[in-house]
Amino acid sequence: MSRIGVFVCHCGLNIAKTVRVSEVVEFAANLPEVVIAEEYRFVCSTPGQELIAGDIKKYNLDRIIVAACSPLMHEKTFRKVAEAAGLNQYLVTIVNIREQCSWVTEDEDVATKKAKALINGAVYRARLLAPLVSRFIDVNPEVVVVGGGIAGIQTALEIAAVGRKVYLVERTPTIGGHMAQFDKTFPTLDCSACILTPKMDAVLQNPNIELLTYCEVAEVKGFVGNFDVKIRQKARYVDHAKCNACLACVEKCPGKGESEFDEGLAKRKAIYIPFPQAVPQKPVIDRETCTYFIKGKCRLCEKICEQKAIDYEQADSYIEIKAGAIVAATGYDLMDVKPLAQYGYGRYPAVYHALEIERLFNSAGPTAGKVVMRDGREPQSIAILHCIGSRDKNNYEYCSRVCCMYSLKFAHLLKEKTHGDVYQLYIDMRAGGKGYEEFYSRLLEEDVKFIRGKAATVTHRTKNPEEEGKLIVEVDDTLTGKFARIPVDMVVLAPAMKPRADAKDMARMLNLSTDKYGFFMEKHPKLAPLSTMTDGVFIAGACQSPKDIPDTVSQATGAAAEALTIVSKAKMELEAATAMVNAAACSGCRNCVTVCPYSAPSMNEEKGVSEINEALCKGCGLCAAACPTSAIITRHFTNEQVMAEMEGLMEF
Amino acid sequence: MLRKIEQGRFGELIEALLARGPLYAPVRDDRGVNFQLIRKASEPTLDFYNTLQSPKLAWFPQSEDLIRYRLAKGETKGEAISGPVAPTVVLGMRPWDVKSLAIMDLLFLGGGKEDPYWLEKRRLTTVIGYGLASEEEPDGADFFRTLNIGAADSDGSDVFLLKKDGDLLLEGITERGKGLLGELTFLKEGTEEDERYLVAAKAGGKDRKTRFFDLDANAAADKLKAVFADNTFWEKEAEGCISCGTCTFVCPTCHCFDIADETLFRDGVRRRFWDACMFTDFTLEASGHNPRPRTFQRLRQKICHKYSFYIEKFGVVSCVGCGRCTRLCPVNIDIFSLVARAVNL
Amino acid sequence: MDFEPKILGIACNWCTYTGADLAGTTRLKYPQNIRVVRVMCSSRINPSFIFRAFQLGADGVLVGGCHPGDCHYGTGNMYARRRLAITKKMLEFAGIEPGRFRVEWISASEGNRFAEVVGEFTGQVKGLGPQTKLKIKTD
Amino acid sequence: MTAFKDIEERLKEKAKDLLEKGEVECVFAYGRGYDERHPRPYVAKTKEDAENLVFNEYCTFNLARYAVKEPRKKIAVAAKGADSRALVQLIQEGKLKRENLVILGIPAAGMVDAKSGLTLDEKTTGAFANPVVYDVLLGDKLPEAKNSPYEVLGELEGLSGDGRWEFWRKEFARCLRCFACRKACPMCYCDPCFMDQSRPRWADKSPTLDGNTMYHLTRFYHLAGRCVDCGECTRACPVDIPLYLFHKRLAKDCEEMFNQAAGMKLEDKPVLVDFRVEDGDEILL
Repeated sequence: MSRIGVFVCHCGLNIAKTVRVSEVVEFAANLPEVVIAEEYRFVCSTPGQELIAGDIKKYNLDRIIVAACSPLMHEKTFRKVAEAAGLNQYLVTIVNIREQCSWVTEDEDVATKKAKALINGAVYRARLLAPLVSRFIDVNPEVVVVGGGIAGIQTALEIAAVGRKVYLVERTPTIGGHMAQFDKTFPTLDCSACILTPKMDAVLQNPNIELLTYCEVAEVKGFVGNFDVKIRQKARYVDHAKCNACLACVEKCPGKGESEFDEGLAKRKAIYIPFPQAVPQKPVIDRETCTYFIKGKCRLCEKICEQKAIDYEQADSYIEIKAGAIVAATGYDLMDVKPLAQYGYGRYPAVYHALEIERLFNSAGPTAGKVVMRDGREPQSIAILHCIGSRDKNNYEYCSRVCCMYSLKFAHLLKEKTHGDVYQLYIDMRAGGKGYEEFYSRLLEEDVKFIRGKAATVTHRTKNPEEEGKLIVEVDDTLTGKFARIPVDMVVLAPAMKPRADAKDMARMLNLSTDKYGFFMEKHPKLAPLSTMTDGVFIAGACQSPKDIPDTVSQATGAAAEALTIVSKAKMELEAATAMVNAAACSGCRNCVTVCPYSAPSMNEEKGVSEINEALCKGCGLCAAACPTSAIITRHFTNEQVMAEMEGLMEF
Repeated sequence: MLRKIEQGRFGELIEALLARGPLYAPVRDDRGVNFQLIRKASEPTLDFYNTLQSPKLAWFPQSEDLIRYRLAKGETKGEAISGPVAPTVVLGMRPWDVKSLAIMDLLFLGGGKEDPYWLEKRRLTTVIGYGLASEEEPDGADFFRTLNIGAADSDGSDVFLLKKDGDLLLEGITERGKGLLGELTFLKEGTEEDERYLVAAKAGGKDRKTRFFDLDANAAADKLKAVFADNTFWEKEAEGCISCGTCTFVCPTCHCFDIADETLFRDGVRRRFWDACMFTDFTLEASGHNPRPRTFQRLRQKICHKYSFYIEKFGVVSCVGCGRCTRLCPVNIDIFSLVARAVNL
Repeated sequence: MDFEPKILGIACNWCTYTGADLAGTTRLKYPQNIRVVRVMCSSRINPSFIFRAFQLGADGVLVGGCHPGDCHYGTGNMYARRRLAITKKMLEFAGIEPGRFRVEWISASEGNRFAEVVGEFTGQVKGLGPQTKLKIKTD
Repeated sequence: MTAFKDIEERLKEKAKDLLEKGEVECVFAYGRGYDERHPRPYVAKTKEDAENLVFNEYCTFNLARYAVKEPRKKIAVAAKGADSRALVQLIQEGKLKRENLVILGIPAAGMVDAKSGLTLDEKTTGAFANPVVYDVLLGDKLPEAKNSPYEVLGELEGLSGDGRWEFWRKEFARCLRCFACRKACPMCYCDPCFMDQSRPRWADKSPTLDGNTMYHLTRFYHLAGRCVDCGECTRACPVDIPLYLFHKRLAKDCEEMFNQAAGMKLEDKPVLVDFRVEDGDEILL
């Protein structure tokens, strides 16, 4: 038998005007297990709170019911009162007789009757409530940042700046990401390397950042505050602890591979650093192109290395990291444009994609900054084709957001470097951003030919002598309404930014949801754009959706702040009203495991029952309703409690 | 005392019985024949081999209210439900079903404690047994002859009913039965020829063929105890068993029940209702421990209870060979061949 | 006297319950036949709750959750939608008037929508009369 | 159509072969009961056991119900159309592993419910003639039934709501609570069942109409999108409640709303633990 106290609030006249409070109190007092029922003008006031606290002691109450305003208003207040009086806060029930009773009718009889029914429901339920205790867990103070592009670099630097340890995990041999490949940045045209390399260097120098290049995340376990991240260090065949970055090995290496950094437009050695400003400056050996690995002979690098840093026997190794938070900044891939055969990429050597052009502009690039084509000619006419794969229902319906601006940048640079004719073939010019519209205006003055229309095809089939030796871009000019054929020497495609090829795997590892394209889903598009459905995992940059550098850097800074809010505390309070599994009743159907958005339940295969990690549980109850045997108990909203409340509500 | 009535006037007989009080009799619906509390004289039928379910429900209903209570403030008030039971007639029970009453009496009345609910109904109920006519073939699942029950035995009945050509013969067996027949003045006297017919039919009932093996109850009891620990045997026998309660619910001698309080809006009844030893949670203890967690253990329990433990305790087999469990088993488990295999192991 | 139906509401904490509060805050008036049970998410609702509500004598049951896509827990109401759709079909096939059961997505800002829906639904259930089929008979 | 006798021979042979080679620990199939019309589920564990296997038109049992109790063993299962769907559904639910199963597919038409004497066809249950997934096929493939398995619902669907309630009320009132339906069902693998729970008590423990109604409605719901229409519940019922009608109706609803039938594809997810963003609100109307 419980000892229930019921406190009915007048809320001045807010409640008392329509609900006959005394009648309700008398009704409550006569209910079984109700020891005392009282009324007060403002129960939330200090004397009201004292009344409750006093009664808890005086009548030895083990449950209290406060019939007043909405629980969303004062539940916390009354929970505190109970705790202070020695009663567990979860033994408090709030009955909403204001917002959902006295304020929504003028009929006294109706309001009084409803107030009684609501209190009756609360009495039925209160008997079955159980005390719950919030649990605190230790928080690991370190953060893992996945991805060493500008987003990851920025996040790592921000977190390190407050003295927290960061592990920056990068898959390639260097950090820098796509931004390192760019020559200039829009709209200011400042040199990408000039603004990026100091940051890369800062990462290297920062004692709080542990840089893990040529590494991949292999496994993520645990939960917010306590992640266990397993990192695979891919074999470099060079002992970076010994290497002094003299790069003599690179010079002597006879192996030849295509430079990934230069988008295959230049060669690199088998032992290499991706580009001169790479961080770290220490090389790795590419097995696929290394003469020794291919033919079993060579070992030139080993001979030349004074540090004895070359180690052909090196194997992949694993690093286990504990972290309190994780930031995913894994970036994007450029869409492969080959399948879009109408644009001739891969078929016509004079068709380039955006990143290739970036490398052509760059003074450290394959052409030392000269715009010359694969055949060595300098193009005299160039068409830049927007929206290749973007805004395209057959490929990616979204706008890739950056292409208009970098296409303008290309136009400017091409004009500057070749003085040729430059055409922009666009659907709409999207220039929303600080200084973007101005940049567009500037380009309009620069003798660039803007044609409003999406390029239909690129072909070498000529129709007149003027077109001879050129590529013809066919387009419906939507401004003139005419079909145009534009003969050019060079075609530049602006392909869609798409999720990384392995984004789904990464999402699975981090337990993130992805949108229909594969970009990571934020928790809320407006109010929690950097959080995810997995607590403690945040996202920044183009892994969430296409975005430019300023947006990426802003997000990265924000994600750092989000991660810090978690790791800056030593302990974390867990939701107390979580779900649990009554193992004896679990039939092992896995429904809970399948439906939980937080991956809180998991299958204990040995026992054949599911278990809930309460640190991950948010208490929504989705699993409990999916559980056919009612083995899952959603604390504070158990099947019994909900059905008891229903019974009480329906009695009168 | 022998009376008779034309079969065509069966309705009149029912009418007269209905006038005296509650009557259970076989009624046919679209799914077969079962005992029901009769509302109209036209409902009962005598054209059936046997009912799908056993007639035990007249004495041991599937669900029976014991106490009514109200959870009130301060104290909970309860009152026993012991409404007066009216003298009742159960008409049309086959001899082997009638036999089950004596077997159930041993438990409900002879186990050292009398069950008042059973006793009250037994005291006030008149049983009209119904012999199997000579032209009717016993069902292939039946084996009452193995239990030494004749197809036209009248033991245990108050009145014994038998079809003869166009007539129904009614023999008063007990004083109560004779008293009842005496009240039914519209019945005709049976003739000497009827008398002879009846005697011959009862004797002939012993010669009727059902599935048979020579069952020595005490030897079977011992043998089953010896086989009890042979898990391989029981596991093999139980491999098809789905552990449902069909066999026990249709059995005329299964008597296990559960008791629960059913409360709604603070009003409740304490009720007893059939339970089945084949259910997983039948032996589930409050601690969570279950001494019979496996299907074979439960099937073994049921067989051994009927063919060993009951004999040990009361001296008789707790089975009448009615074949219902076999006929209705969803997976065709057959108690007759199972026991035969165990005994001959 | 007019038939006054009993209506059980089950509302999610984040959207519909808050929306119902907003209806109160803005002093909208609607029929008081509804009594609301608060759960954290519409996905907490076991279809057996609905059957049970009718057994307890509810003449109508109204479930409220966040709009699909806006679930506080991400995907809860997407599952709830499927479950409750089946529940509705079940009631109909069992012969219970489908008009006695309704699911509505009402956000925290839609106080007026809450009042509107409750008004409309109450009228509809009134029209259907007392629910006697599933209701447990009490003496 | 391959004769049942030939299927029986092939079943014996294949079972013998599998057991002899040690490829499976046991074979779930059918054995002799107390007469021809009443075969029993049978588990062959040795090649000698395999000699005892039978197959005839009365072998209606869905052996997936037994297979699900052996999630870790390598087993072979004789599976007719609906039985194979049950296996597929159980694999979807992680209760069985495809690699642990050797499915002995049996194309079968004209199966007979021994109790009622009815032939199983699309008007009743288990009309799926061919197994959907199998490792070996023990007979020639058969043409599938021409009529929709849902046509039989027409009569009930044609009734008014009151008429349907009257129908179901009568049926639920007959229920004995013997639980043969849930125990015969290959999908009802829960132990304990929600009905065995005491906290909460979803329905009266005693067999009241209200409790029976709650039991059946909830069980129907638990099987929505999972029922493979094998008909075992209905055949098992000692009082012949036509449970299959409700199950069929929900299967039809699931197909219409979610475009998915139970146990057809290994890679499907059960519809009620799945959703699509495109699910519209019209399904709630």
